[in-house]
Amino acid sequence: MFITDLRKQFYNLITGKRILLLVHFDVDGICASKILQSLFRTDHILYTVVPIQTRTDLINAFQQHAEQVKHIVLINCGGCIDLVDLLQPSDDLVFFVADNHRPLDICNIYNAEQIRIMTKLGDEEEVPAFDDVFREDESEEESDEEGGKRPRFDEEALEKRRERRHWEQQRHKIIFDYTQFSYYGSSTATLMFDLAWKLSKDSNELLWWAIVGETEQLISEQTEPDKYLLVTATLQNHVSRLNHKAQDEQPLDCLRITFEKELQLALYRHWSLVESMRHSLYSATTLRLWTLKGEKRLHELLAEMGLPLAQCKQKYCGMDVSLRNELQSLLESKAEKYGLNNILFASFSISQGFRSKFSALDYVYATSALLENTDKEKTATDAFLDVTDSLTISKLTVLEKGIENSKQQLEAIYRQVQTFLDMNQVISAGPFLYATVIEGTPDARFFAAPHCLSLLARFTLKAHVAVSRSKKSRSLPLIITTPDVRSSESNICLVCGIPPTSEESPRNFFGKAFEQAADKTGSKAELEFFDTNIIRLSVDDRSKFFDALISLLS
Amino acid sequence: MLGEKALELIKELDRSKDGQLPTFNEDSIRMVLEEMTTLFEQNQRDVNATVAGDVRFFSGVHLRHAALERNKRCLLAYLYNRLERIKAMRWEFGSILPAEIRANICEPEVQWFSRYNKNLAAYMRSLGEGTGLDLTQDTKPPKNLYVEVRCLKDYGEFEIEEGDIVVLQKNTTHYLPMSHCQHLIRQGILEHVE
Amino acid sequence: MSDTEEDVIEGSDDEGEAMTASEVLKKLEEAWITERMSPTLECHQSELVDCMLDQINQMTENLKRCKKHDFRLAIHKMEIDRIRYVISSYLRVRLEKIERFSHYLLEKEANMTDETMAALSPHEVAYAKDYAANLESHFQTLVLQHVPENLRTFDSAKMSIKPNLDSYIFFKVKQETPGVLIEDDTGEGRDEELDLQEGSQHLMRYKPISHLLHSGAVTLI
Amino acid sequence: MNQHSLHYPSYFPSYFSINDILATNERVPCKFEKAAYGVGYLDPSSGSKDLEAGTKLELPCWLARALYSRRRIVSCQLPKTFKERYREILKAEASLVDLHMFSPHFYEFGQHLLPLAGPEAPILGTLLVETLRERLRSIMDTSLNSLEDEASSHTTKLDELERSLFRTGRKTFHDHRLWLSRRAHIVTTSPMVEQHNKRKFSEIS
Repeated sequence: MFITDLRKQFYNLITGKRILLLVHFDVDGICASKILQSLFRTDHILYTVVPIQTRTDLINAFQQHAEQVKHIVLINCGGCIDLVDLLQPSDDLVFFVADNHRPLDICNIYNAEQIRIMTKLGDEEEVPAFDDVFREDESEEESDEEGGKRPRFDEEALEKRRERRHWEQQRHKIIFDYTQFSYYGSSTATLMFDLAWKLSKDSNELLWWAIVGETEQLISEQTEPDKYLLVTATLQNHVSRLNHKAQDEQPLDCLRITFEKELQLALYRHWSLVESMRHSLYSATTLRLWTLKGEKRLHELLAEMGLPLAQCKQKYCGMDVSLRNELQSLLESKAEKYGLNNILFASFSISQGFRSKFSALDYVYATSALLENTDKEKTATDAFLDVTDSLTISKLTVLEKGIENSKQQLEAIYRQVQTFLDMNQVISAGPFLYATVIEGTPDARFFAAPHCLSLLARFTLKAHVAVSRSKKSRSLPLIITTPDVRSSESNICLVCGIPPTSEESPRNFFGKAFEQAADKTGSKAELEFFDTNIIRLSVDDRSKFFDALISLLS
Repeated sequence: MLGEKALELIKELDRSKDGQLPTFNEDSIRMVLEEMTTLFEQNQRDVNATVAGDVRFFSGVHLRHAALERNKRCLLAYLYNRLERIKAMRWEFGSILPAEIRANICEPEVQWFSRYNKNLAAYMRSLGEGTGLDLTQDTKPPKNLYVEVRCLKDYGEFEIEEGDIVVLQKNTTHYLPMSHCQHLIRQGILEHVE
Repeated sequence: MSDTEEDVIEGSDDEGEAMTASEVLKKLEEAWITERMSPTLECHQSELVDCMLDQINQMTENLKRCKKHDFRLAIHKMEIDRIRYVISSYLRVRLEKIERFSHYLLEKEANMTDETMAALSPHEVAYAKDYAANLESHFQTLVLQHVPENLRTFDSAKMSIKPNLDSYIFFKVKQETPGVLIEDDTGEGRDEELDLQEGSQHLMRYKPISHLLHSGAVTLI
Repeated sequence: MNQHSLHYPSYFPSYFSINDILATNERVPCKFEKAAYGVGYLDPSSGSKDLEAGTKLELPCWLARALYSRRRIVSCQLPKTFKERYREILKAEASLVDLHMFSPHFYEFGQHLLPLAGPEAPILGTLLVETLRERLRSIMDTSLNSLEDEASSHTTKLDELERSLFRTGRKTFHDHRLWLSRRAHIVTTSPMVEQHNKRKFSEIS
């Protein structure tokens, strides 16, 4: 069942109860969870937070912790799985689901007793009607049981059966259409901030988490730019509401959020301009920076902007203040000539006292990198807690560590993309392109993680399209595989599929396709992730799995 | 030099100032006791001579006696300071000491410890005309009723007020009543999240 | 707090004087601070402690009847936690001194003439006795029974730890007290007399003012 | 509970005090005024069974005091770091001196020497008080103002009593800072448990 008034239908119901919060491993989810935790604390609502990466995690966490609670909040997980079927909860248990994954499971949608889905569906989102997918089966069974007594050629029964078969076919089609594409709804962090605001418990820190959550969705291409703009406008209202005081009216060390135009460059305030441009998906693929020509183009651009190369190669904070101040406008003025029309986008930044400024983008890069830390000493849940810490404004050191991790991650991605292109390793399989990170690649430790792998895939595809002579490449999706070096088992790879660059909306059919291909071939595959476009697959089964995919998609 | 062995014991404790407990040094204690027996026997012989009228032995007797007293002081100080450390551990770890620490204490110390525990428990029970008060709790002034804590190791089920149970599993985060989880924080099972 | 704190509690002390719960708490807090600052063990206040413990038990019972998530609940619980902290901290400081000075305190207790000046409560006496006995028996087991005969005793006069009554303390005067004799600690006969004005604060050795502490004329800060 | 509750008003050694035992072990130059039979092994250089009157030996302070107090079996001199030449150095620049090199338990040992010092006792007494008075301000300053890693270089020149003052100052400063940043209420793993865990960890790895 959908609920829209979160205050009445969610918050008021759980006040005074103990809550189990199951939070997916993504930045938006962690931001949402932090907002909720902060609300719960102000109302003395006791809770337990358990990080969830896979379906198995969900089942384990449920078995471990659910016995003691009657109210479970699922953040960015569980919405697309029939929860009652998967977890077999006792009747008095209620799930509140805030999941940005789509499509939502229809059993969840039509369960009014135990499942409360906290979301507003987008205008373009359609859910199959109840009668099209569910029907009362009693009469049917009855007639089956009594079939022996009645004449076989009972017209009525026959008609009924025919009608039923037809209905079943319809149902199958409807459900297939509904589940064919996976995509994302709006940011859960923003949803939770909205609740905080309605409860009059919002603050700059909570707002910042909402902004980071929303920005993550933009960066990982889970939301379309125009949708992002709409949400940004709302967030901007909150920003001006909470930051309306002039700077000198407030204590120096207070938190300030500013709405401003921002360069689509990764971590440039904490890197050098050249490095940042090289490692940012947008600028690198537009200027084709991994080629000699591209390198030259970059130098030209910088020269035209009047930026001395030496300054652009040193740390950004070491650049002349006058150049730094003009950087945005200089780049903007040359943007069109170099095809960098979208280099500026509407974003937010945060500052406190004399501390350096951080943009929402910085936060997303840093937190995403922390979440998939390559440090062998750290477990996945350690990383989850690091992200939780790094989002706390006062814990700057963790964030800074994340920024360094992110640079390494981006460098690894850049190196890999260059290898793919130099070695012509992006290969067309007909209905899709594919590329494989070779076993033994040292950087594979970075890629054996969902978010980083997705980023590698998107970088690779855009770079490939940018240099490809074939027009068709724009309309082809990409599959990338990489050895799952983080797993204790050997001979397992991660497979990630992304939609073609020509696709406007980030709809992804690989989730369903992977499922069918695995079914058909009986491959040893684990469809464990909540982002269904990523799976784990036995390397031995890879070729037959791909063959099945090709025939399926041709 | 006299009293050297006994001083070794004291130095041993001095070197481990930070509240650690070195292994109970039975050998050194035995050697000190042997030294004391020797000194005592020599003294008895010489005292007899002194009593018999030969005062030349007085200085030697007196010197040995001072050494005997010194040895005694060192031995008792060794025992006493060890007990102080064991006692401090009672307040930090609770009434059951970690196995690694138990391995470093001797049987009489174990007995002392269990009697100390019993005495302490009896006293705490007697407070408030028999309703009892656990003095090992509430070690910091309360600021909040509830705290957010992070679980640093798998601990299992843990009871908070009136039969409510929380499962403490590594890297899970919880918001719990302060009064219930203080000692788990002190023991390093939970971490208070700022 | 209002309904519970204003309850008048029948004084359990001999004068039969009645105190409100908040007065008891105030006295207890004063005793707590004094105990923390004093070099030796001050007179026990077990009536105050028992009274306050009883009070918070009652409050806890009352709260159980309250509706969950009444926002007053949190405030009351907080208050209970705070009182319990004061009591625990107070008793912990005492316990530490009792352990440290057990022999000294027990001897003082044995020679005590005035019941109202008792430093130890009956339960504390029991605790101190067992603590001292436990310590002595430990010494006996490991060392004393193995040493030459003439060294086998635990000579408490020489060995027991005594408080340093000459330590300096800060105190505040609650009642005007003229003519307090301050002896010269160097023994050179330069004794002084001092008039203590109400509200004034001083830094001084503990011993000359200890009797004022017991009478309540000054309080440690 | 030692760290939290009890406020130890001042340094006051007891029978069981480790520092006091160590301080009384410092050597004092002595001369045997009377012969002592059967303890010749105290002077390995003599090789004799007995100690003759007039033998000069350095004895630990506890022994020197015992022998001095009983019929003056020995007479004592002040150790050289407490004698005229060193006293002058202390008077001149007390705050610069490496007192730990003078004696790790300078003040305590000094006090134990008082009964042995004879006519020099008043001078020695004044010296102890004045030295501490001179040095106290800079000890306080550094304990409250220096960074963690600088602090250790300061403490090497302090005697044990001064070191404990330094530590007290540091702790107070630290607690105060925590309180200012409103973090004093945060409960942490007890240092003892933490150390225990660390040791355990290092044993495993």
